[in-house]
Amino acid sequence: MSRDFKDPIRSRLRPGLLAAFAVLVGGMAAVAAPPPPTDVEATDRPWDGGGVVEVTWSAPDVEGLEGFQVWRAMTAGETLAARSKARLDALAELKQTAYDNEYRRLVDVEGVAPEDARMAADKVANLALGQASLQKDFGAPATATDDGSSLILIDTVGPETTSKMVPKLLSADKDGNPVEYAFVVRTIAKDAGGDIEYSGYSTPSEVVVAKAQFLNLTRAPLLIILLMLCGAVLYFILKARRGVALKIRTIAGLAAVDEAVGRATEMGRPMLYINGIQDMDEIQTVAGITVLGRVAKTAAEYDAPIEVPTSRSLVMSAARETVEASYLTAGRSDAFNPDLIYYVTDEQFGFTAYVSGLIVRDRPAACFYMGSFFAESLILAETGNSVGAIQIAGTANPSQLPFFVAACDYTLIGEEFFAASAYLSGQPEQLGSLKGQDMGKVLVGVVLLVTVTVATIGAVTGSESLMDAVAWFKSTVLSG
Amino acid sequence: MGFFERIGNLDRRWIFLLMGLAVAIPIIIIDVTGFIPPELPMPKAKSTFQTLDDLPAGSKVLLSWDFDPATEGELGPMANTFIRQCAQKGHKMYFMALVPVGAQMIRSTTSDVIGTYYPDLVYGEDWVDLGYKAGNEAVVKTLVTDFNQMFPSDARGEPLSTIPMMSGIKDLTAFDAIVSVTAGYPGCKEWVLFASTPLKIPTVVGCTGVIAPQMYPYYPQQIQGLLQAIKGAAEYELLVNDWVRRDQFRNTLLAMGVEVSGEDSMGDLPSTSEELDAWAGDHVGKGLTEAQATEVRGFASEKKAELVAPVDAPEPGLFLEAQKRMGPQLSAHILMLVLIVLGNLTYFVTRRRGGGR
Amino acid sequence: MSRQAIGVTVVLSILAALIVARSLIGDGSGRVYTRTVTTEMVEVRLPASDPAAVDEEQARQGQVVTEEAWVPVDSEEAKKYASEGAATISWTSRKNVPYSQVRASPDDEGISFSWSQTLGIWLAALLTLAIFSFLYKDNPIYKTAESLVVGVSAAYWMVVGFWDIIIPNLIGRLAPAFVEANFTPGLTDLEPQWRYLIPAIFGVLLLMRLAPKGQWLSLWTLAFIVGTTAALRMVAYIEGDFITQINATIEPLYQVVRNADGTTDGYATLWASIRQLILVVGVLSCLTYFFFSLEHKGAVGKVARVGIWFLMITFGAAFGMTVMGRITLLAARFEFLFDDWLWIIDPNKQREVASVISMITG
Amino acid sequence: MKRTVPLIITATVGLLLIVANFVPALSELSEDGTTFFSIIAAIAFVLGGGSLLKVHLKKLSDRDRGWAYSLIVLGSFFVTLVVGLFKIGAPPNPAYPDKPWAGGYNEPGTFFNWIYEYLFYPLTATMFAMLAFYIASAAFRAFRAKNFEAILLLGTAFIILLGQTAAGPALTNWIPPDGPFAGLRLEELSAYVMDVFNTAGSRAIVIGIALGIASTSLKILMGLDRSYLGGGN
Repeated sequence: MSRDFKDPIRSRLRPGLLAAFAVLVGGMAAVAAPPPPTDVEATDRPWDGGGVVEVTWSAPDVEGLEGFQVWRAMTAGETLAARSKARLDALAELKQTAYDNEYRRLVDVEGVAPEDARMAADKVANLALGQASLQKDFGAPATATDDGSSLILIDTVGPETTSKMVPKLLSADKDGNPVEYAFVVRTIAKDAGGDIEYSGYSTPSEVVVAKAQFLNLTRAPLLIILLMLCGAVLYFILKARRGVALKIRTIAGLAAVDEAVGRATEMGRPMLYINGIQDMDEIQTVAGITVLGRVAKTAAEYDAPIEVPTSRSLVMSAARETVEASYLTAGRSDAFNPDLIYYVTDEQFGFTAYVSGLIVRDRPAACFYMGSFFAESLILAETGNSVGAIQIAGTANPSQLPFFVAACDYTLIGEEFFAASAYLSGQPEQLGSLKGQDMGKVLVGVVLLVTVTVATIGAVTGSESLMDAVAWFKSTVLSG
Repeated sequence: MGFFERIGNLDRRWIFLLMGLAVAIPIIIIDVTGFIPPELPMPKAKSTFQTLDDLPAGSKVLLSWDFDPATEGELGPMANTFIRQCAQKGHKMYFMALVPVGAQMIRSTTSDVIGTYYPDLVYGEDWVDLGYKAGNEAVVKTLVTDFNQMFPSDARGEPLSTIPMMSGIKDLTAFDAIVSVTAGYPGCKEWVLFASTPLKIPTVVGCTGVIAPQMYPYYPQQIQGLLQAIKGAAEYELLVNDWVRRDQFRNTLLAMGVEVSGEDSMGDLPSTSEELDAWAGDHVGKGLTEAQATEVRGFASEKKAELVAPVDAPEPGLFLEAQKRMGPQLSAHILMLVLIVLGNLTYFVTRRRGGGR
Repeated sequence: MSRQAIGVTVVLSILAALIVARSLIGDGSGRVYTRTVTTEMVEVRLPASDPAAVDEEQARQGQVVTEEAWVPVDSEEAKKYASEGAATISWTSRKNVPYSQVRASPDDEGISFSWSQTLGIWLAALLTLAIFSFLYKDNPIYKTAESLVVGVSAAYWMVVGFWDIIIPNLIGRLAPAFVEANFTPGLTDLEPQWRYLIPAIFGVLLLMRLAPKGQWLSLWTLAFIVGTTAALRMVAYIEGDFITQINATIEPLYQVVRNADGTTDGYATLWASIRQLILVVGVLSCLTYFFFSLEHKGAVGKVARVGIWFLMITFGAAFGMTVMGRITLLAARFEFLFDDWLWIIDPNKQREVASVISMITG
Repeated sequence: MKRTVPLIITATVGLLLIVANFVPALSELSEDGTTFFSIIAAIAFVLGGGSLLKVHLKKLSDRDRGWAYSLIVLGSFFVTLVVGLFKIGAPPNPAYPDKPWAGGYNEPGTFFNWIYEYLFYPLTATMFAMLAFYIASAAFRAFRAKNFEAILLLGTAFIILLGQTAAGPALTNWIPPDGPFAGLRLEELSAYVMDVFNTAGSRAIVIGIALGIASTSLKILMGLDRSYLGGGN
């Protein structure tokens, strides 16, 4: 609270704010309406990212209760903004009036030419503005009225509720000072005639700051889900490291990789590897690089040239590292030619034009499309098909999958593409990660089966508690 | 070699040629003959039209152009028609965009439609361009509670406080309808989830074919109209063009002192001054009184020509774009269907002859 | 010359002859006219736009706080505030004029034939044809177009990267005063933000690749980038896709649809419930298909097969939905050729009499 | 040293960014991460440009087959780069006409804009439009009813394609729109396929992809997958 006295505007506004409430509360007595709620309290929600306050109140004993309206008072900052806007508006209006009066006087009365009158009138108007602007407090603040203009309606809730989570509040203003909020609640009830009546405003709550804590525990469900998924993957990786054999089913597209490389060697023609058209900030590109490492290793062993045009400079850098290492592993570092991995252009269709031409001219024996693709997918795959190349594609862009499925020999669909790197590496721990992913799917299946069953039973029997349970699960655990 | 073997080994360049012709020929034919492929307005297009038509003149409509030049071919025509309906109806239009190039789209569509066909609309009183706002769904969320925070000034840099039609607009609740023309994210989905659903503002959406399926679940509860790609645009265009003709005809009648009631009575409009008399006779009791019909019949021939003019005038090319584009669309789709059937026939015949490889 | 080559040459010659003939008939084709517009700005001292900025002391002396600004010479502000001998700057630009206006006022001095834009239209049209020629086969014309698009687009994105990222986001953050003075006047936040040294340093490390020594330092940059990507994407996909998609699937299988009067609509309820059932079955069976640790045999195999069916329907539907947009794109290219270049069609009624067809029909 | 430091960098940066999701004080880090990436990617253009120059200069000096095309690439590259970087022909910024560098580099009237309008845009848009041709040939060649799965694929595509022309709805227009069989009207049917089957399939694909990405990211952060550093195995 000591801060308030250092800040002149704040300390001046504070009494104003309370005065506004006093007016509101005072005005209430005159209304013959249902009584307002009592014990209105506002508390900061603990362990969150800030910006949320819980308001609670005690319902009054009244006939025909319909619900409550939760309002909050304008903060000091908002009041200040409203007042300064009002002041600016008033100043602008004052200036305009002064200008108009002087201009009319000059032109109509003194017969000055309009051009000169404009200049002269403007000087007068600016003088008036300057003098008026000395008056810092421009009239009474527009907020100290009982018409509710200093209050902001947050929500209307039903009669059985006596609390409300108020979101989207500020934790701190631009200068980092905490923002204080106060709340009032009104009762809504039906009178004997069946008309809706509103009570006056309740006594305002104590001011509260919607603080952000060190940890945001409202995101705990996300953390738990992340830990569960990562934990499953880690568990099976460690298990595989201890030497437990893990069985993974065959993926048709991957078995074909070696075949494609072999065929290219037989035919004495090059291979083409396209790592998608996105940059390294896309996981698919990184996964594509991993697959490239494996393909390049096989290529080095067979001594088949592999060409990698890239659409991004960073991808070129990473691809060179990978391929160089693959040649090294295969013991063929002398055969590594960095010039076969080169940058073309960032432009999607410029790249497509280049690669289409390349495919037709070099007639590669095998084409790999591994990464994030968009509309160019079909152009590339159809061109590759026309030169009789064996084509293997992998992408996680669902909208492009149909085109690859239609035009390529093998397509790694979505998750299969990510599995490819693990699968191709042949390392037991990498296979473990696949098993971990499967546990994630089991989790999804179980959650879906249980919740859908519960929801269905709830819908058929009309059980409110079951429906509430599902709703709670969706809104809290799976809040996204 | 039999027919099917030949087809089976068909050089794909013939298919390319067919595709090229299927798109090019309709474009030329349509332009030369003025023939417009027939469209049958579907319920989603009808309700789109109806939603904006049901609002009284002078309603405030927020139009969010969330698309870019790449999708202008699909979405530009519907954007133009949205403006046309609002302008003709007399709604107040507030343009904004959630994607950066949407600002350009606003400039081009407003200059095409308002600048050319509704030049008497006053900027700042009948329409305003608020421009692009960065922040994706956060923009929508903020507008729900506070309009001024997001838009201190319009796209031309004028403070909103000086723009007459902005007075009284504090937040989104001030609007009577929202129109979103969307090519992707951010766009209609954000408008539906964060604005129209919580605030219950009537919302109509126009979007590309790829996005439309994601919007189906929201129709008709959360969105009242949905135009799907160029087909939806063509259906909507047809509805609006038809209505504009009737509205113009009615306005001309009104200007000549014939008070008409009921818009339905405007159906089957006369297109020549000769047909006018018959039309007036047909509509006695259906919008026209006996006296009015007699009055219409009694007009001098210039006056009759003047009356029929708005109906008889050719539709501006701008408002036929979508319907025209349905021409190549239709022929290309039919070609695709024929190709699929032909490909499969070939496959079955050659497989049988080849011993079921 | 092979028979094929002769055929192609003949076709190309006929096309070229037709285009030349088209240019000579009637009003010709593919021309652009522009009107020269002069913009003249004058420097003025405007009263401060924000009354709150008025200094008390100056105001008391009747002084007006002003700020420098450039306004159009013919604007109200210029008439009000421009002083004698104020600095002016003027330049010309050109605005396109529709051909209908050119025809309507052939003597208008302000309208002139634009060589650069006419050349542009012809170039664009020929390049469009050059790209299409690839459909027939790879050829020197396509190779020329391909080389052009590679060279132009590579440079294009580099220029965009420089002016839209390096200048505002890197230099503008590290040396805002410099950027404000030279490139983006009006920048308000002039405090350097030193944390933007991080990308600068990593950027320099990346360029070590070009240096004779220390090339391995560029790996640090890759490590930084991949670490950032992995962390951001992991959370984003789990939160944005994984959780929301599961959330959306959790709905009761029994979906009651009510009529306006509150009674249950039998058919609609049945359809909605079936819809929900198919949805859940579809999601579960497709997930089974993606199972890696179980062979697709027995019961698992059967469920996975159902999953494949769902995937195939998904792909078929996505294919059909995508076609529509693609054909519109092709139509737009043809419209460009026929309208802007050849002036065969005239959807916007700019040329009325100029159109070939109306010329033939009289 | 060559491999360890990068692995430490990856792990540290990654961990920090994941933790930032749960610690409000660090919440701005993820935005920074994205901006930092775009800056580094822009700096990397130097490498890309270098690679482009090297490839084509080599072709030129070797007089390789088609060296003249390399000349076109280099020529168009340099012209575009120079007119763009030096804002050649840029009109002054009307608000600050006295500052020569304040104009927009791609304003109408600049040479860069001319290149965009008459070279860049038509070339790339035409390349995009080529897709229509390839879609036709793929439909003819690949949509064969080889087995039940293929029948589903082409059948669905058929229904959707038909439903998007005026012909489709006209075929089923005789089914009353309010009756129990309204769902069989073509427009309803294609909506149903998109709404139910397509949603189900896409959802499963998306869930799978999210799992794949989480697992791949985890392996990268733990240093198990380090192929991008040249440490394939």
